[in-house]
Amino acid sequence: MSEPTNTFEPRIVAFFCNWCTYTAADLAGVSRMKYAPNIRVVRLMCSGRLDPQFVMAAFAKGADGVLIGGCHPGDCHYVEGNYKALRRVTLLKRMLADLGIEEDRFRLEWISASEGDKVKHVVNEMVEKIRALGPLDMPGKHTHWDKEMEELEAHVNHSQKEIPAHAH
Amino acid sequence: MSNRIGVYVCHCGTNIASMVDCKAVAEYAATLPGVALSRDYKYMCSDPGQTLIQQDIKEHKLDRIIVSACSPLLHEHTFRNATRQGGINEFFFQMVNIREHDAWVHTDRAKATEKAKDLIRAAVHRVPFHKPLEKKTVPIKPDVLIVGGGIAGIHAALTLANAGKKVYLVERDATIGGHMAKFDKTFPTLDCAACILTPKMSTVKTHPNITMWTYSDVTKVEGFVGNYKVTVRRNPRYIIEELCVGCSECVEACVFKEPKFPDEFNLGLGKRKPVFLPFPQATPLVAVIDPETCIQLKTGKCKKTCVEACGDRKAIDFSQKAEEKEIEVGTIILSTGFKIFDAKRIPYYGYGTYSNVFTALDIERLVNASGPTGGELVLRNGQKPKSVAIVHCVGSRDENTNKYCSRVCCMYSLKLAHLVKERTGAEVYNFYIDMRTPGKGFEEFYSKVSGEGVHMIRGKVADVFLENPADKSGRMIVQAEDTLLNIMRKVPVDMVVLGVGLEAQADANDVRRQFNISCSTEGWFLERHPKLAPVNTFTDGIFLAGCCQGPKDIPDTVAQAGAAAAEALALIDAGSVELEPNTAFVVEQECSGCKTCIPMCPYTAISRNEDKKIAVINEALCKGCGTCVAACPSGAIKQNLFEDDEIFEEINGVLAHV
Amino acid sequence: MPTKPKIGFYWCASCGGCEESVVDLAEDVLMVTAAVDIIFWPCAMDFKKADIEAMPDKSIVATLLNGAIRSSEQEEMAHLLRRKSQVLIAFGSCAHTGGIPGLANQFTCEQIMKYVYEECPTMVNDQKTHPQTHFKDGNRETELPVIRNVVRALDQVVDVDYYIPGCPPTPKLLKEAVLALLSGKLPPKGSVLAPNIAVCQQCKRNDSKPQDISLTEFKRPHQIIADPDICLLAQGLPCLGPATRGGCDAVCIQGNMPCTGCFGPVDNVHDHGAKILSYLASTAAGKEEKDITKTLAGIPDPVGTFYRYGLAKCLLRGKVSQS
Amino acid sequence: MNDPLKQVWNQGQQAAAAAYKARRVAIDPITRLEGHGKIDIHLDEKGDVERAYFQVPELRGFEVFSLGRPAEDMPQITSRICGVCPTAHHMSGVKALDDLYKVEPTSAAKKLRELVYSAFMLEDHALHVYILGGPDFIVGPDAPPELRNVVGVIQKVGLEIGKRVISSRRRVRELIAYLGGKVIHPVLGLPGGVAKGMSPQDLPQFQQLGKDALDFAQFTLQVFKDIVLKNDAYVKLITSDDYTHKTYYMGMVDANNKVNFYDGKIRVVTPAGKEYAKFDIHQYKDFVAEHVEPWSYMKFCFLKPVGWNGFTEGDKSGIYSVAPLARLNASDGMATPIAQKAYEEFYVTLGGKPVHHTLANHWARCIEIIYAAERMNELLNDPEITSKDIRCLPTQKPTVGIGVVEAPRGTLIHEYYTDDNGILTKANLIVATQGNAARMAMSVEKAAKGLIHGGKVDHGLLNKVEMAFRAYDPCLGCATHAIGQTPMIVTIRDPQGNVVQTLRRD
Repeated sequence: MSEPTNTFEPRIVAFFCNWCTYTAADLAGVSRMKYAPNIRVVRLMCSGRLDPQFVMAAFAKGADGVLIGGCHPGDCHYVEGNYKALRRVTLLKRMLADLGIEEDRFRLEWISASEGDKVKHVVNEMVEKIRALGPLDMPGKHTHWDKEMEELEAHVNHSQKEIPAHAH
Repeated sequence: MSNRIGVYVCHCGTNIASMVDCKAVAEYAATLPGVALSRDYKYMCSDPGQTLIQQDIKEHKLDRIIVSACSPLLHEHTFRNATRQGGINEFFFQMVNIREHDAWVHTDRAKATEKAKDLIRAAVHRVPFHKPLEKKTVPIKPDVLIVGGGIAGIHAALTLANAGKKVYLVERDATIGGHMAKFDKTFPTLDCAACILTPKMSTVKTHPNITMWTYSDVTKVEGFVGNYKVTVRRNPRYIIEELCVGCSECVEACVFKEPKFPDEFNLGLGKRKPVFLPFPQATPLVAVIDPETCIQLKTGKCKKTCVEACGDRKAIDFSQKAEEKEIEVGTIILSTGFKIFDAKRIPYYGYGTYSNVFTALDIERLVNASGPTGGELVLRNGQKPKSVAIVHCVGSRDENTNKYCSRVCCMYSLKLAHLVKERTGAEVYNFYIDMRTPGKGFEEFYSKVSGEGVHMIRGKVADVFLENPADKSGRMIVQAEDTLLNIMRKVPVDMVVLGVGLEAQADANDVRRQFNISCSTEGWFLERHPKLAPVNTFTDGIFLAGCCQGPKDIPDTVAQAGAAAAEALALIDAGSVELEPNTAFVVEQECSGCKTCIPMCPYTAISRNEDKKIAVINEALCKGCGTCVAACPSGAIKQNLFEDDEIFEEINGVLAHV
Repeated sequence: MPTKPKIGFYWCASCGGCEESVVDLAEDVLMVTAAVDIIFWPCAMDFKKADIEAMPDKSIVATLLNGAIRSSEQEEMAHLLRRKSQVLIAFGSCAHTGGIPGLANQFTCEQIMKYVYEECPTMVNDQKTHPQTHFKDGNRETELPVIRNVVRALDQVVDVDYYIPGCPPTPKLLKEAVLALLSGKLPPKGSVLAPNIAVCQQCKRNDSKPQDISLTEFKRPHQIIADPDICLLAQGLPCLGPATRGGCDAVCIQGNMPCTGCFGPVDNVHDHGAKILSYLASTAAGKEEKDITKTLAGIPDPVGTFYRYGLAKCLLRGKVSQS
Repeated sequence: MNDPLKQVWNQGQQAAAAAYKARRVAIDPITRLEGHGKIDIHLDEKGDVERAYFQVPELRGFEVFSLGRPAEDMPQITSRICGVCPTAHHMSGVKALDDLYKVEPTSAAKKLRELVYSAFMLEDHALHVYILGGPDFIVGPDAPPELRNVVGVIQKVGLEIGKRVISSRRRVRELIAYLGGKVIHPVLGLPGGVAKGMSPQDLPQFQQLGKDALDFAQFTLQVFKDIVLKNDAYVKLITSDDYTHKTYYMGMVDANNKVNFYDGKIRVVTPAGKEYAKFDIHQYKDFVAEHVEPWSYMKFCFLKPVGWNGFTEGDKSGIYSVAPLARLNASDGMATPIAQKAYEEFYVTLGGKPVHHTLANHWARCIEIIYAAERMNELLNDPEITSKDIRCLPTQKPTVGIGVVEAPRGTLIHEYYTDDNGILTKANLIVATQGNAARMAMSVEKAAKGLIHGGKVDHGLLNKVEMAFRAYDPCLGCATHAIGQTPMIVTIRDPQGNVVQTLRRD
């Protein structure tokens, strides 16, 4: 429907854990590293809080990509939250593939509080890959799908004038 | 009922304003549903900035506050307070990070401005779902745990103990004192390390408020700020500490007539017996028996002459077992120190292959009166060296090993140059990349030493090779390009001293995990903020002192130890600490009792109410990770501050097209 | 005799199990028919459409419509019935969440047509004839309704007042709903007329479930002989009971087979499949990606398993390459 | 509400409700198509019928969206093709799984499956006899439509029957629910057996049910005989040419060529009644093929070796018929004594095999009800029925599996292809009424041509066409008896395609 153009700016929603990846993103800032402006971070306390519903919602509402950031295995501030995230993400990746969402649109990265540069690299790389894929634009697709109903609905609603309840 | 949201866009001087059009953002925010007031302001965190919020809340009847400025990790508390002082619940506040996550990392002003708008829109969607919450306060246990008995741990321990706090000082070696105890003199004042350290060590030993556990490891850390439960394993030294007086008669009496095992304290330069005292001023002054070399402990077949020698004191106990101690403390200071760079990693410097190549620390022991040579600086063959090369930056400022500068090497190399010259009168050549002498009296010390006729050669040593390849203990040629004269220098010397850098402890990573803090890629423990919270960690109640946080010299270490102690004191004297109310709770009537959540919790905060057949969460144990919330198949568990609705709305908001 | 309130039943893309469950009220039908006139829509669409069009708006107290919406014909009836009914109730999984026909949203309409009329093994169709919405046979013309590109739940086509879940809904739920209608004791618009609590609460095997069952392997029903008394999840079967609205009395589990989620999610869940995924993955063990992958291999078809009855209501609504 | 007549009325209402709904939905198993029969009649210049189209206007595409699903889920997924005969799809699917995994169900498992299946055949057939098709005769084809329904039936044979129909049906369905978890979309089937067994303490209640069911079945046949066969007019109607098509017949038979619903070989007889083929289900693709018409979403089955020769009769046309009459024609008898006696009487009365009269399906159905009941009793009294040995775990690598059962409406075939992991890569489904689709279309046209002349049409046309439909039990005619209106719109167009008349009973 909407083919990739070089003016296309991917919208990436990121879910970062408070202790490692969010802090790493802060560090990237403090270190004045420069990376693509396409990412919007939603802060969670732990990647273990990541409910796959959030990912589905993000895609459904118009995200072209979703990035999950958590502490490295073994480093979770809450002991094992990141393993729980890994389990969910592993299955979610498979499900999204079956729903036709390209692999590069959904990514999990372990980024520790000191890896500001990794934030930079991961974001830049992801933006480029998604730019190449083009927009996902689920809201647009849904509107397009439902176009097939408009005509009929209009027809039904104008086909007859109101028949008041006391008619019979 | 629609909200009255106040949005504040901070310029942070030019930090944000230079990359984000704050005015435009504020104007945009004003158009969003529910936004009653929207301003941009130069410094929101300033007093007038905070007062502005408080006044607006009253004048404009605001019931939600959004400040888009720096990272919430920096100023969330500031603005929550302002919100509370304005008269509404502080959790009706939401912070938007447009500095670290936006202005500072982007280069396209238009796009950065767009991003700021998106992020604020997300918050505007989110805040209507915020609920009034109360912070829960927990008492702080007054006792403190200090891990690592070097100068940092010692100083922090004494500071706290003198303030009347009970301190547990845990050291894994047989004695406290750390690296400093190995030094001879300290730069730039050249006062003897032992003279200033050992009194402190013995005070620690005798201080009524300090429990000193040497030869011990921390094995388990549970709990949270104010309420840590720590398990310490006291390893068997096969000597009953309380009974031993350090008379070393057992050492004399040992069946080994001569010391024949490398002596750790002297870095293997000297020898010891299976039973030994680490060094004369060891604290505690208690012997240790090394199970690896003691015949009795290895074979059980020994005359045990040591036991006879000890006699009625009965201080020797071959059956001693490791013993676990559990303690409860409110705060923890980590002062686990550093390890020196392993010079073998740079083979062409010949350490370990040429017998007269030493590390700086070796030399500290050799020139030390209590050292293996009784303070005589000699070559392996016992003769005094006539010429000595001191190589700076070994394992520092080097792409192949460590990029960072270890900060102390230049100064101690100068100190050693002085000592070598003083003790041997030899020609001393210092090979340096840059001479780094930032610090009180440092530069003066440099000119003093160069005034003593020490040769300063500006050049990175490229190679050290034997004059006569057959003779590994013979003279060596030190080759370097003199970048001042632009010539290749080949200096023949009898002794080479390597100015090795500092590295994080080999097990820094395990320790970090045990205490649930972060560390840099080099392995140094990560401070919460390099300037605003240099001794804090991301885990409340755990502080850093000394080289475990990064290379530093003794004055800095002691200063930092004092700071860490002060931070701990501040918490203790406050008596209690407020915790984020981001805990999870179960909505009873929606819980089907499926038990999915129970194993999710790493803190066993969730249990099953067998009467109601539903899950219940113990708020005191819950740390608010939200893992159970994501797992709950019925959405019957909610997390304060991070409820599903709040996050879904944040997602909707950030993506809602303009 | 005094006219009783009119209640209508209508079907769209469904199997008819919903109507069968009405039949299964058996003797209870008396209680219902004593209180209301059940208006049955005859089969002949055109005929009945005219008939309905003639009715005053809102003259039907309630219409229980089952079946997903797949064709223009069904769409049209949905609009008409909405207009004629005071209360429109989505009756059964298909109307509620798209049901099993909704699984078609993982494929395009072209794929379906091509396979059914050209590629299926028993097809003999050299001309590649497909049914035509308008077909001219000499001077004769025939019409067929348009098959839509996507399958829709009822509320994706018209405004729906209430939902009765289940594939099929139990006669019990139907009875309660009708009684609620008559007594006017209806919950807020948009409510699902079934308990807002998951199946486990009604499951006899609940107590047999250990508190921690981190599974290193998910089993498929044909791979084990399930103990009839122990929690099926604890036996490794991905039972969807914990993530599925109750009200069915856990009948499938009484049949010793895992719940497949036909009652849909509870109120707090926005996307049934994603929630099921979250809960099942949380139950899996493993810290290495390869171990986790191995464990989860026991769930070979996430979409078909997690959205068995609800792909149309998945936040993505189906495969993104749709239409 | 104590006026007895009013009670009868309510009973009627309620049974009718049942009738209506059940029949309507049963269209699904015909074609996996949703929607309703539509007849479009086109006249020539003289006002005679040029062409009558019988259309089915919906498609769900189960074969396609089954791809990628785990095979073991198929019996539950495909049962959603039809909520009236989910058990038929479930069984056919489960048998396909046995075949797919090359695993032989334990003997107890087979018996439990067949028990459930017999119970299902009984209750489904009973529904048709009493509420859907039967009333044409019990009340009479010429009776006013508002009486040609169960209300009329009850008035004619008494209130007791109405109650008995409902309670018998409920009790039989309770047996299915006991073993299947749910009666609609049961879950018992797994490759190599069933998920749940019969506990000894529950058996007696079901054994009692078996006895009652058999009484009920015999009573049912008696009612049919008394009312229909004792009435020459009815017998004439049944044997009249309007309802006669000489086609091939298909049905499943056991080793002795006796009718079997659950297992056996597929047997086809020619219009002359000679065995044309008897094949193992694995060869079905050599015999069964599907044909598409651009004016209907329904696919028409025909015999592949004979070929598709349009909507024509005789041994040159591949069109064949399935369901009760076809099953009896394709077999040499019934496997149980009482049913066998009825079988013999059936052919004696109707002049020997094969019987080509569509309306004879009603009688054949009564005979099958007896067989189903007798078989239930055999199984319920089999000591093995309470065995715990109900599953045999699959060990083989899956590739392709085919399953077949005789659904109430005819031969039902499921075929699944999978990868090594048992995930579907291809599926083919031949559902019962597809087998009758072509013959039904012919019945429509025949009735139309027989009755419409000079552009004049009368309501009798609709009756006759309805009866033709209902005999097949294709569920298109159901609503008629519910509120006395024809389910069909008949649109009559002149050669220019303009609608000259739209007929419906109201």
